[in-house]
Amino acid sequence: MAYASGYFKTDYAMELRLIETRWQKVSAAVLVLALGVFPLISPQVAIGIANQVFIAIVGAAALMLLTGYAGQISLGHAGLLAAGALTTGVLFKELGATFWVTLPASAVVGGLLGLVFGLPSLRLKGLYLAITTLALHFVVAFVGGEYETRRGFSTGILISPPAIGGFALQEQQHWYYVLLAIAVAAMLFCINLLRTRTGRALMAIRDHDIVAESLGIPVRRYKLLIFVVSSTMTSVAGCLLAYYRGFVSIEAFSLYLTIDYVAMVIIGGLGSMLGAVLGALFVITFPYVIEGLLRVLPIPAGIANEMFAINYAAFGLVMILFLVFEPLGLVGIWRRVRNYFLLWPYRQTAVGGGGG
Amino acid sequence: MQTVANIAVLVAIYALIGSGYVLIYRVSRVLNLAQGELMMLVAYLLFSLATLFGGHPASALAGAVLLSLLVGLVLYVVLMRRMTGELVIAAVLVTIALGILLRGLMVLVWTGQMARPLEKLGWQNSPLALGHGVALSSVAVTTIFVAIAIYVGLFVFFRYTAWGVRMRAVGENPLLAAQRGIKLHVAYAMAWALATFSGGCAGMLLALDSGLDGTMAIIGLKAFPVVLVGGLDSLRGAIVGALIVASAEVLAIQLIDPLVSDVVPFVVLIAMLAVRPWGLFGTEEDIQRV
Amino acid sequence: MSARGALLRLEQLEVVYQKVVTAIQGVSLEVAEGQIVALLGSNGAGKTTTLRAITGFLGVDDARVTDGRVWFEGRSIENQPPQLVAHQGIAIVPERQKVFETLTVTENLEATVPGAGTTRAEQRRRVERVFEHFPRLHAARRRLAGYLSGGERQMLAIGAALLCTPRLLLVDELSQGLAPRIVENLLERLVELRKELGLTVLLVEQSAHVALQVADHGYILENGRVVLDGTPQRLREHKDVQEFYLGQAGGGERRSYRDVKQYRRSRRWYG
Amino acid sequence: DSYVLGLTGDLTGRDAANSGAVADGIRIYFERVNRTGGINGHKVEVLVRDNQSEPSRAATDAQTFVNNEDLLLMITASLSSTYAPTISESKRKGVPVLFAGGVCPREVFPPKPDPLLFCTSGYAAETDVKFAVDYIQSVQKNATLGLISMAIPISRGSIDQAAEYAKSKGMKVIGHESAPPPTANYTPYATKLKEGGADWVLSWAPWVTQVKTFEALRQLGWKGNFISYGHNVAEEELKRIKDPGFLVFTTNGMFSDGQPVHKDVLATAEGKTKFPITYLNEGWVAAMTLEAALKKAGWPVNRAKLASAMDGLSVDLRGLRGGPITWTKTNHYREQLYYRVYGWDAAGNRIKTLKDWTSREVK
Amino acid sequence: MAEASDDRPLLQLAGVHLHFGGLVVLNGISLDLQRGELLALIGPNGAGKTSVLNCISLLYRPTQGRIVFEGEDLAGLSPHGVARRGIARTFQLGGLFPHLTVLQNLLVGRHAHFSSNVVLDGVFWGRARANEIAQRAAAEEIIEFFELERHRGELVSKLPFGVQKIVGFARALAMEPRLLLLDEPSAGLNREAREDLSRFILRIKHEKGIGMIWVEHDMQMVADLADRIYVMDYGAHIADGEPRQILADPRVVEIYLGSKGN
Ligand SMILES: Nc1ncnc2c1ncn2[C@@H]1O[C@H](COP(=O)(O)OP(=O)(O)OP(=O)(O)O)[C@@H](O)[C@H]1O
Ligand SMILES: Nc1ncnc2c1ncn2[C@@H]1O[C@H](COP(=O)(O)OP(=O)(O)OP(=O)(O)O)[C@@H](O)[C@H]1O
Ligand SMILES: [Mg+2]
Ligand SMILES: [Mg+2]
Repeated sequence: MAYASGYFKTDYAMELRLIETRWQKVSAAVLVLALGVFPLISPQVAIGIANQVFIAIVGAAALMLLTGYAGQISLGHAGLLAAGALTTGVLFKELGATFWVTLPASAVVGGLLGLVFGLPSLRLKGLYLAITTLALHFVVAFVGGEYETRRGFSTGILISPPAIGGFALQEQQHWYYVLLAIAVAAMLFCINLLRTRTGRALMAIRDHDIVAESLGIPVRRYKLLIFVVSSTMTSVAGCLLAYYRGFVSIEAFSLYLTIDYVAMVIIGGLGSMLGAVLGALFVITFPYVIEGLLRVLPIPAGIANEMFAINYAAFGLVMILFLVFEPLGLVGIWRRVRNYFLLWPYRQTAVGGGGG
Repeated sequence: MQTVANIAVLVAIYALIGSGYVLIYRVSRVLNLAQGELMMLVAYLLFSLATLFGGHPASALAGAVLLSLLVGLVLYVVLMRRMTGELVIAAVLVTIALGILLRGLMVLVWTGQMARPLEKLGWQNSPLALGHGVALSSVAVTTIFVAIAIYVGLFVFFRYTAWGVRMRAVGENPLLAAQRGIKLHVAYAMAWALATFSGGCAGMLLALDSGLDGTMAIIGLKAFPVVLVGGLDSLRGAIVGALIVASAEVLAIQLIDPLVSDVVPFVVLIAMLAVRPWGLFGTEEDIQRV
Repeated sequence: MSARGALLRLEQLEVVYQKVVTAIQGVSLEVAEGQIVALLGSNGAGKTTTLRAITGFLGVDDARVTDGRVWFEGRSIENQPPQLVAHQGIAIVPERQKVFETLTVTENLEATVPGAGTTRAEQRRRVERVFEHFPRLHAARRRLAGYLSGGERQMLAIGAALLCTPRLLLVDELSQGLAPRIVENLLERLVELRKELGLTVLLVEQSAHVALQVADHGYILENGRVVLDGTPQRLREHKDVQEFYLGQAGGGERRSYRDVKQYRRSRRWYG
Repeated sequence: DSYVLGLTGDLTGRDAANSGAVADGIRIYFERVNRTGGINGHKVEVLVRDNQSEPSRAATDAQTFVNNEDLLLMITASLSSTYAPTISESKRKGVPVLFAGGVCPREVFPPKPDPLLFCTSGYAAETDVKFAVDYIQSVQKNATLGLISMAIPISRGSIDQAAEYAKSKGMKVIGHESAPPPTANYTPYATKLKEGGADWVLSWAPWVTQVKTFEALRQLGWKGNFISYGHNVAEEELKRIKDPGFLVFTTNGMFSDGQPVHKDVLATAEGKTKFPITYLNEGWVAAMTLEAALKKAGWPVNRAKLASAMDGLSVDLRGLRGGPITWTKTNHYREQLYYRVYGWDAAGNRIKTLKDWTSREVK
Repeated sequence: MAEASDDRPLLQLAGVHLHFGGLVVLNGISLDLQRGELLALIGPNGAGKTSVLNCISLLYRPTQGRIVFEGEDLAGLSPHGVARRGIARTFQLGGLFPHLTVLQNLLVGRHAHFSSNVVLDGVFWGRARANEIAQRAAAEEIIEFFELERHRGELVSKLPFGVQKIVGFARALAMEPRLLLLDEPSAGLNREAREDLSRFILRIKHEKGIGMIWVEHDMQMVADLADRIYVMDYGAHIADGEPRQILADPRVVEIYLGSKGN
């Protein structure tokens, strides 16, 4: 292939490649290397944060599919994470089930719940749908809370680390590679889904469902389908979270968790899988960054007490500033920077229209 | 009988909070998730004013009411104005972030401890016997009257000025509304000011009745089902929704199990939306003609 | 141009979308008080963009006027927010999203803010007048505008724009989706209004026949540039206008749509 | 080279008034210790993190703490929802945990406490409610008992136990109300208790639920007695409410007792906390215990050494409580619990003790 | 003109009524369409033309009456079922997916021609991949037919209105229908683009033999191209027949054309 004069595509299969140019290949290799080496050179705390990011990526990708691509706003995300975690907890505690049982079981429970969460979407849209899914979240939380109280696990269920082939997953480093692999797999799955027929159907439904219907897309089935797919992924993330944290407690899945995830997809940039990754990274690391910054500042001892309130308020403030000044999300920034460099120093000028 | 009185009080509280959601939703299609925090903020402002003007309860109250309008206005001008024309969900997230910011600031300024503005005002919340063995605290009775007064005021406002329709127009398509000469920012600012005012009244009354602490913000969330059942853009709906949800809740406490009182409103909500997706009085929002 | 001063004047206007796509460049045009001016151009020429630049509707698409001025009554108004522009007496009938879909037809009209100093009674009378002009709207007055047919929407949008009692009316594709009879009525009405109120109109129109019939002056926009302007008479005699806008074959008689040549590639203007 | 401890507490969340005071108590106590030469010649450094009573934040805090190699012990001062993550992390890295100011988890009680978990806080859900029921019975033989909890697992659970216990003692129990954490209006719950004919109401819940239910009952014109668990705000609240029918039972002596140690706390903490100083006793107790443990562990010290030093520790609380905290291999809570009941003396316009220290054995 | 290879009409509407609450939108519409026939549907605004199309594609359910396509009554189907039977349409108010590119819009149009499922799509292996490639090639033919090459990768929302209309048309054709419903395809197009449009319509008719119902307000185009005109007003049939005869009909001039009826 003649790279010298540019890059040509000679058949349609080439268009389907995710990594096309040599430049992209190089960057991908660098990225892989960086991700692989990271846990070997970083402090425990940083690896722990990275692990949280990976789990969040799975959850955020699921929500991005649903909200960013299929246009169904859901506030039931924490409920679904809880479902996965709780399934894991219950099976572990009651039956002593292993990871290989709890993981698929969580997926199945998530899928079924997805069906339930998806039903309102056949009739409702926008914020109405959002609040209804929120209502379902409360129902899940109520059931979970009842279970924990009735069974006397009111402070939560402790779970032992998963054993994979006799090897107990306990060290942060080990978790790192496992979670990284899972996050990458989840991303690939979503990206593939989106560039094929399913993904286009979802976006069509988001933009105009009646039109989609009359193009031969069974809209209702697709809506339920995406709820099921997204919930399954979310539930799996919940299961991973339970194992990673080593405990399950319904109180850990409050509305705030949902808000975190919604923040991830919006701050990342709706309608972009890269956005889900960036959003997860941002939302998870953000509190640490703020904390770090406040720690570096010379705080007079007198207000040391108020640090936490300041920290909390700062979190809100930065989030507001971010949303106000960059409503397109991190992906927006990324694209702008990239466009700037792609076009620099030119500015594209008018091309006439023409009726076809 | 007592049950009816209890329902009436809860209806008043929910209707007041609900009107805040409705007003803002009506002009901007944004659900203001900081409503609870705003309520709490106004209540704390009342507390501080009461501490300042210990001897003059009336001026403390008037001051708090004015501040509530001002807070709404300022919030709009410095913050929400910038979100016009952005994604609705992003604006909703801004309100969530605003809630976080406010909560942090409130803990900073007023700590998380219980505050009792009533005592600072030097008043007594004496029980009122209403006959038939029914008793309510005087603040609770006041709450009912305040709710009625505010709603009458709002209805009159929307009936005799063209702003009701204009607000909805702005809510649907701000740019087109601007083209038609509607002063967008006036509509938005008005909605925010009124919403914090009515929500703030709820907050102040709750605080006067039973004190004020960090959990008040969450009560704001409990009024969600109310406005959805009634229809997010309808004030009438907010009253009816409040009636339905409050009755369901109180009756659940009274007759079934207090434990379910928390989920009951949401169950009512789901059932309701399955039948009428836009709530009882809401206008249909998703019109797709081809 | 007319001896009277220009109500609206565009001076070397340039609009850039998303900081990269230049949609119009160096567009200058004048609309004198009381005139009807037609703006013609093929699809994508930049007509809508020009109107948006005047009304301040650009921000949503991340577009900006990067060069040139827009003068209205001697004040420069480019990059002003739409509501300010509206308050100076410029009303528009937009190309797409022209009605509030979740409001009823009557509410759509009521939501429109009349010019300063209009009484409620006066406003109501005007609404009635709109209904007189468009009986179909009257029949549909209680229906949500979102359920109207395409033509009914257009009627409603025009009605609402007229309610503002504008000094300058901008219409993006007046005849779009309207039955021939209605178009004819509307044009007559515009001519009338101009006489009555001294209304000034800038008309974007696909159908050059229609536009040139009522206009006092016409501009032709291609590839984001004004390539030709003049009186309707002059435009009608121009060879390219005849070929591309009026659909006339060499001799002046109408070309049939049936006779279109296979794979004809259009000639482009490089004014 | 100082003793490093990590505290995770609810500093800005819904339990801030409690946890914040505990954190302040510990901080102020060790500030003084450090000023006066430290322990075994080494200063004590307490790292503090805020978890807002949210399990996921607590998990993060715990993870940060256990990954800090210098850190010897974690202190938890927030609601029980945060225990599981802390325990889970502590197991992973063998870090001892002290529960201060919250409810003590089951794992510290005899006969077989978790080797890493210890508790100084006053609460002991089950024993608490049993004491209260016994007290009610000692005052009024056949009282009709109403019960109210907050709809969180721990509170509900112990009130359920109170119901069972009261029934076993032959009392008439009229239901168990449970109000969700944020409740706009407590009157419906109060109405139900009143209409049920309760002449005593027992509550073991966060303070809001207790006091707001009581006030709603009074608004309804209810004339009975209300006994509730005495959180650290109790002393202030008794003075505010001034109702002889409102009693609190507590394991912490109130400052109105005027013990020397109370004066000491007042003098030390003056102006160093935004909380009323009467809130600090839980934190003080925890800090006194920690001081003793560190002293015993000596220097150099590691996590395991500290944990084993804590086994078999006995700390005299000098009147902050009715008796010492004693930890043994079989009990990481304490051997004896001491309760007191306080109420309002309308005539004297002051807090009065209705029942002096009564000990209960912890089994 | 109608090349009826099969004497059965392609589409048959019999006494179709449509009511919304008290509002009568269609009041007994009956019409037949032959294979390869180009039927223009005209009438004043709000006459119910779009509603007729909506009834055929089942976006509206007729209150009464039968719609038969190739001998099959459509009543039992869902809108996507109708699309799969071979009825495609364009939309008066755009109806494109603005956040997708032109190519993606066309591929959405080919949705029914794929044979893959979610899991396969997610893994992107085997059938899913082969499908993608095959459908991409098919879409490319359509792009060529409509001369949309230069816009292939552009987001639809950024295209001028005229091009969008063409894309909408192309998307309908991508469905490989046997019946095409066109709702004012020429609205917003300039003369030149209308000529292109005419060319496409004629080619489709002659090369593919697809039957078309065409709602239009441009009477010149109708006069030049249509095989037959069907006029309606207030949801009812007014007249139908040869273009020349209909356009001269005084009733049609009165309600629809106005003084300048040509
Ligand atoms: N939102 C947008 N983003 C980027 N480019 C745009 C956008 N809107 C329009 N353009 C570009 O600007 C140019 C002019 O478009 P405009 O809509 O003004 O044309 P027009 O003359 O109104 O066409 P039509 O007759 O089809 O409506 C076109 O080339 C178009 O691609
Ligand atoms: N879903 C609906 N609900 C209520 N009314 C409707 C609905 N759909 C159509 N109508 C009404 O039915 C009438 C016919 O509408 P339709 O869209 O079929 O008209 P049309 O002939 O296509 O008009 P145009 O040429 O203006 O597009 C209109 O008055 C319209 O308001
Ligand atoms: Mg245009
Ligand atoms: Mg139509």
